[in-house]
Amino acid sequence: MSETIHVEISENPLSVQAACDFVMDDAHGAIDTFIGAVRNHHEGQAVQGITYDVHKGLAEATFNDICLEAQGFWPKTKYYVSHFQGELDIGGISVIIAVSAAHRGDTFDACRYVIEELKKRSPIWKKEHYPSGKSEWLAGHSLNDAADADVSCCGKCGG
Amino acid sequence: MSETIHVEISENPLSVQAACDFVMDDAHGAIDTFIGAVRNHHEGQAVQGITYDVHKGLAEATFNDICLEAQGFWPKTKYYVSHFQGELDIGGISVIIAVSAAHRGDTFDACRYVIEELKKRSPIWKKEHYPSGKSEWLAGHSLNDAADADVSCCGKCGG
Amino acid sequence: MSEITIQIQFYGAFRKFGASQSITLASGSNVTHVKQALSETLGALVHDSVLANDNAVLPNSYVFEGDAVLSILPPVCGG
Amino acid sequence: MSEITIQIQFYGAFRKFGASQSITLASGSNVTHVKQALSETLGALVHDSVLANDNAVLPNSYVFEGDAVLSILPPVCGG
Repeated sequence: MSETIHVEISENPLSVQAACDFVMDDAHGAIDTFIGAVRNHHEGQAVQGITYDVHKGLAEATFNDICLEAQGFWPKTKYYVSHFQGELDIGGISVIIAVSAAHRGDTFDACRYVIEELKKRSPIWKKEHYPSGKSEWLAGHSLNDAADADVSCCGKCGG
Repeated sequence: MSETIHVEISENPLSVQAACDFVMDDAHGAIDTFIGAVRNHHEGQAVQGITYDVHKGLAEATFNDICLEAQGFWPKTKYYVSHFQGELDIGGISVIIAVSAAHRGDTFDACRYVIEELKKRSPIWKKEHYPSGKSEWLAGHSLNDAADADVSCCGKCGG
Repeated sequence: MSEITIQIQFYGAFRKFGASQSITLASGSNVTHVKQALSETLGALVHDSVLANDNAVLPNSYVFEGDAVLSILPPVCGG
Repeated sequence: MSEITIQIQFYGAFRKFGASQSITLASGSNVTHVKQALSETLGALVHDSVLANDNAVLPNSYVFEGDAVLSILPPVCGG
């Protein structure tokens, strides 16, 4: 059987074509991709760029967990998830997710699931850089829920 | 103001990179793309390829109408819609839609809207080719609703 | 009453009848009249189909005063 | 009671404290004890953070019997 999940943290520019090439499958008629890019504003403030800090091993394990869960909800789907680590200017690509399936409904739903879970659960942090020269780590989602749970009970703890 | 909608019927291979390049925008942090590909099966039957017949002028006008409607529902979004005309083997790309917005929710919702409307309303027809050597035009969505409406009343009639 | 010639271009399942067909009707005929005339040679699929010019699908009440080039569009399935 | 050394690697907002910090605790300490010790130098953000090894986030009741290398993960915001 060919691989159905590819996950990676990359310090090189991400490629939407590579994402699509991986999930292409003779039995699949639909691909949905989500691409995150650095915007020039955030909550009303001008932004010049973002630095992404990543716990690479745990992040890749979390991506893999999320894709496996998604394959439970949407069987026979394929996944490519790549997240950037390092500094990006405006327009730089921070994340690419591609999902393929026989039919389009599954691809939209599964791709949305992966990006929502990735944002809540992946050990990744953003530092925004402002025109003033200042920069700031953004607030985010606490992973405490995972730590409060028993080791073997939750499936959400990245283990 | 830069263009916010690009639509086309193409006889050349479609490019997801071109789609993303068009919708990229410094103010947009999210892109959702939908890609349709020729599957090796349809309703339990093996398929070898598909020929796409298109009324080019009307199809492009319909794509443009759909994108304008979507910009009404999801303001400040950008659209790239390209559909193939001609013969494709298994894995060939029949349609690429890319939508960008400041935030991801709009891109998923608007992209889904465009593909659903495109399938119901665009003057495009599929002829499936089977391993037996036979081929068949597929049944589809009648455009009669558009013709039943008054010329000026519906906004759905491609006019 | 004067006569007009309407050329109908074929797409999809109608391509088995060739690229197009011309019919002659009384001036003042509407889309419904054209479809009735076409159904004699093209069959029942005409009733699930619509007529269009290069800009829009034409409503059934749309009237032709002169010659025209139209397309007949069977049920669609793009994507 | 024997002592153990736990090295804590920093990410995100904790990087202002450097790349890592080592603390010494009694063997048998758990994640909650480690976080209490860390909060003295790293501040209140520790309470919204979790400890992880290279495979998983560790539950608060997870016990350390020997030396360990961990990471402290502040609230996340990838994507």
